[in-house]
Amino acid sequence: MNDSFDDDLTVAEARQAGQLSLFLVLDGYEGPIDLLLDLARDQKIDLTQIAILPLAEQYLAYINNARELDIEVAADYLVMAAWLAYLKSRLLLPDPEPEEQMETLDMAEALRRQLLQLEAMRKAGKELMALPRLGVTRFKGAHQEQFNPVNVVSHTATLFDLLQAYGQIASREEASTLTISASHLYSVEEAVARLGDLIKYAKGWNNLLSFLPPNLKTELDHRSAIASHFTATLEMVRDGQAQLRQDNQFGPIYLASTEEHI
Amino acid sequence: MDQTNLHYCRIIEALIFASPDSVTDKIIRQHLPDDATYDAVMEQLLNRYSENSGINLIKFDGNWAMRTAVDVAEHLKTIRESEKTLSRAALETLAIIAYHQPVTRAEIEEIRGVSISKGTLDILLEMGWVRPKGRRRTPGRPITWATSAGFLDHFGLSQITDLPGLDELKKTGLLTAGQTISDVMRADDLSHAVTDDNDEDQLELDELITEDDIAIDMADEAEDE
Amino acid sequence: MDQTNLHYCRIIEALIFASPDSVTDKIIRQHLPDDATYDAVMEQLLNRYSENSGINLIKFDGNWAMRTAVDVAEHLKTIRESEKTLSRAALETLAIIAYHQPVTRAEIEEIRGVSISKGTLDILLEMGWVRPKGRRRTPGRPITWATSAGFLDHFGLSQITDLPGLDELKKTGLLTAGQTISDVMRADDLSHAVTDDNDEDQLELDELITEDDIAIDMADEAEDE
Repeated sequence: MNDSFDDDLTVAEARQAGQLSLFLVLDGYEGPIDLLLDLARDQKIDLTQIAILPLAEQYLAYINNARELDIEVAADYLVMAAWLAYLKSRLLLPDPEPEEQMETLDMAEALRRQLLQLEAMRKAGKELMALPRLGVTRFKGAHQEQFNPVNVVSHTATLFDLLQAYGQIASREEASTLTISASHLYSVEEAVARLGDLIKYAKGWNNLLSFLPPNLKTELDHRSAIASHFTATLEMVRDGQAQLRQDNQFGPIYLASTEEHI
Repeated sequence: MDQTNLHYCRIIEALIFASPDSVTDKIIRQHLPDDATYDAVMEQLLNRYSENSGINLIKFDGNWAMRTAVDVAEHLKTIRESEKTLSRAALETLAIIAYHQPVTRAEIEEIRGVSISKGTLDILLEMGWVRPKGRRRTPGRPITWATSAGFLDHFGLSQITDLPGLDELKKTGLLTAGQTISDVMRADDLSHAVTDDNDEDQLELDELITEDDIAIDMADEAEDE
Repeated sequence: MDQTNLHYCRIIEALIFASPDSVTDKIIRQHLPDDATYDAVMEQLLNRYSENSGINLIKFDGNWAMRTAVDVAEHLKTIRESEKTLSRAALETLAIIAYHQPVTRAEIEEIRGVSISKGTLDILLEMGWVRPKGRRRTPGRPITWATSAGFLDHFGLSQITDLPGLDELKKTGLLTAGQTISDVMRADDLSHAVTDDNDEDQLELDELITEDDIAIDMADEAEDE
């Protein structure tokens, strides 16, 4: 490769000759196939007879140029570049195995087909827009009769309205699930009610922990249950329903009913 | 009528037909070569849209317009329904019924976050888009609602599963909020709800829901107001 | 034409005239006593609004509407609505849906070689030109898309087989599914080349573009001219 000045000159010349559109911005293209189609058009021949090898080379040149100019090249352009580089190497292979030759033909054919298909749809789109369109070359009657209002009201909605409505509901719901995320904690009221029931059936002193409800799934649930049950016992002691005992610091807390039940 | 006049007749006919307001004499003359053609064309058109037509060509204050013949309009007004776009509330209710069916009124309200105003289900029932579908086997045995054949017909669906799922709505841009794991979970719920022939917990409709029950379900709405 | 049929003709004429948005066959039949009358009336009206009129009665997909004749369009320029231009992506997507229908989103993306950006289908849906049409019976049960009656009305087609160049395209086989680049890319050895040896390929890319390459390009170009 020569120095960059010469390189630029060559590119500039090519560009002037209108033969290489190397400086087109990738943003203008709707994906790699679109770029390929544009390059293929430069060959100025029937797409069915497109020469795949020079097309692949032009594409690779284009992408490479974009990369040299520090233009960010989207991944799908690079995947296509890798694929075309592979295809090119296959096309240039001097004596491929028959099987590999078939595969190369398949690849070239798929590429040709893809280009033809997109070209056909692009042409179809143009033809569609050239049809006698409503509001452009054909017109509706503008007069809508004002009949006397009748009690029979028919409601209408399009599928679009319906889908949009549901989309909004679903969006809204998502928003609310994100904000209202409070977890359920064991409240003191619940604990008072629970202990009030349980303590009647407990004989003597029992470890407070033995009164905790089952099914405490998380550590947070467990700790919140201990806290609320302990607070509940304090309320019950104040109300004279229960007595508390702790034998040593950080030791287990024991709870007993003030009334003896049979 | 000769070919030239026919040509001008067609132009003026289309012009009056498609113009949002009545068309002035002046504008009509601009499309015609001379007064003689004007006279011939307007006579021809007046003749065409006369008592033999359901549409009349009328002239007032030098303006021309096409209007439905009065006697026909009389006839049409009895059958013509005035169309109204479905209210936001009705649309949402319908959408929820469509996606979550069978669904109770309470569930709809829970999803919408507001109570259903009076007449919303009424309108949907009247349109023939929803129908009561058995009762939920939960306390109170509430009536559940589902979409009807008329719904599929109106919205051009061959079956209820033709409705796009949440993922698909998202791709069309109709669902805009952030995408979280909860979407995925709800999308699962949805496909479950729609595909399951959820008749297990539904008892037979005919024996269970009477007109009175529906009236009661509707009456509940009234109380909500 | 006898008096009874004239009476019905006038009603249907007025009905279609007063409803700019097209009237379904179903509604028209509701205004007529029997099928024989329907046949007679519609034939009579089609005859009345034919090439002798500046207004045409057209039928598309079970809908009837009056639309101005195409050849008088230049005289109606003042009525022309400001046109919404469709983006290239939206137009291509519309064409693919029209010519390949029913077609899935993935198939549209395959043909265009690029994913459909959010909102493209949304726009087409909002224009009332496309609609979801059932699900493909393939894994994932993707929704398929098709054109709607509004599409036919807008583009002046009476049925989808009237699409320009459709027969020709069918003959070329471009409308049927065939091997695409991504199919070939999915082939085992190739995907290996693309994904695993990615770095090498990038290197290769850098090396690939030489003056020689450009020279070859130019030579080819020259030959083509």
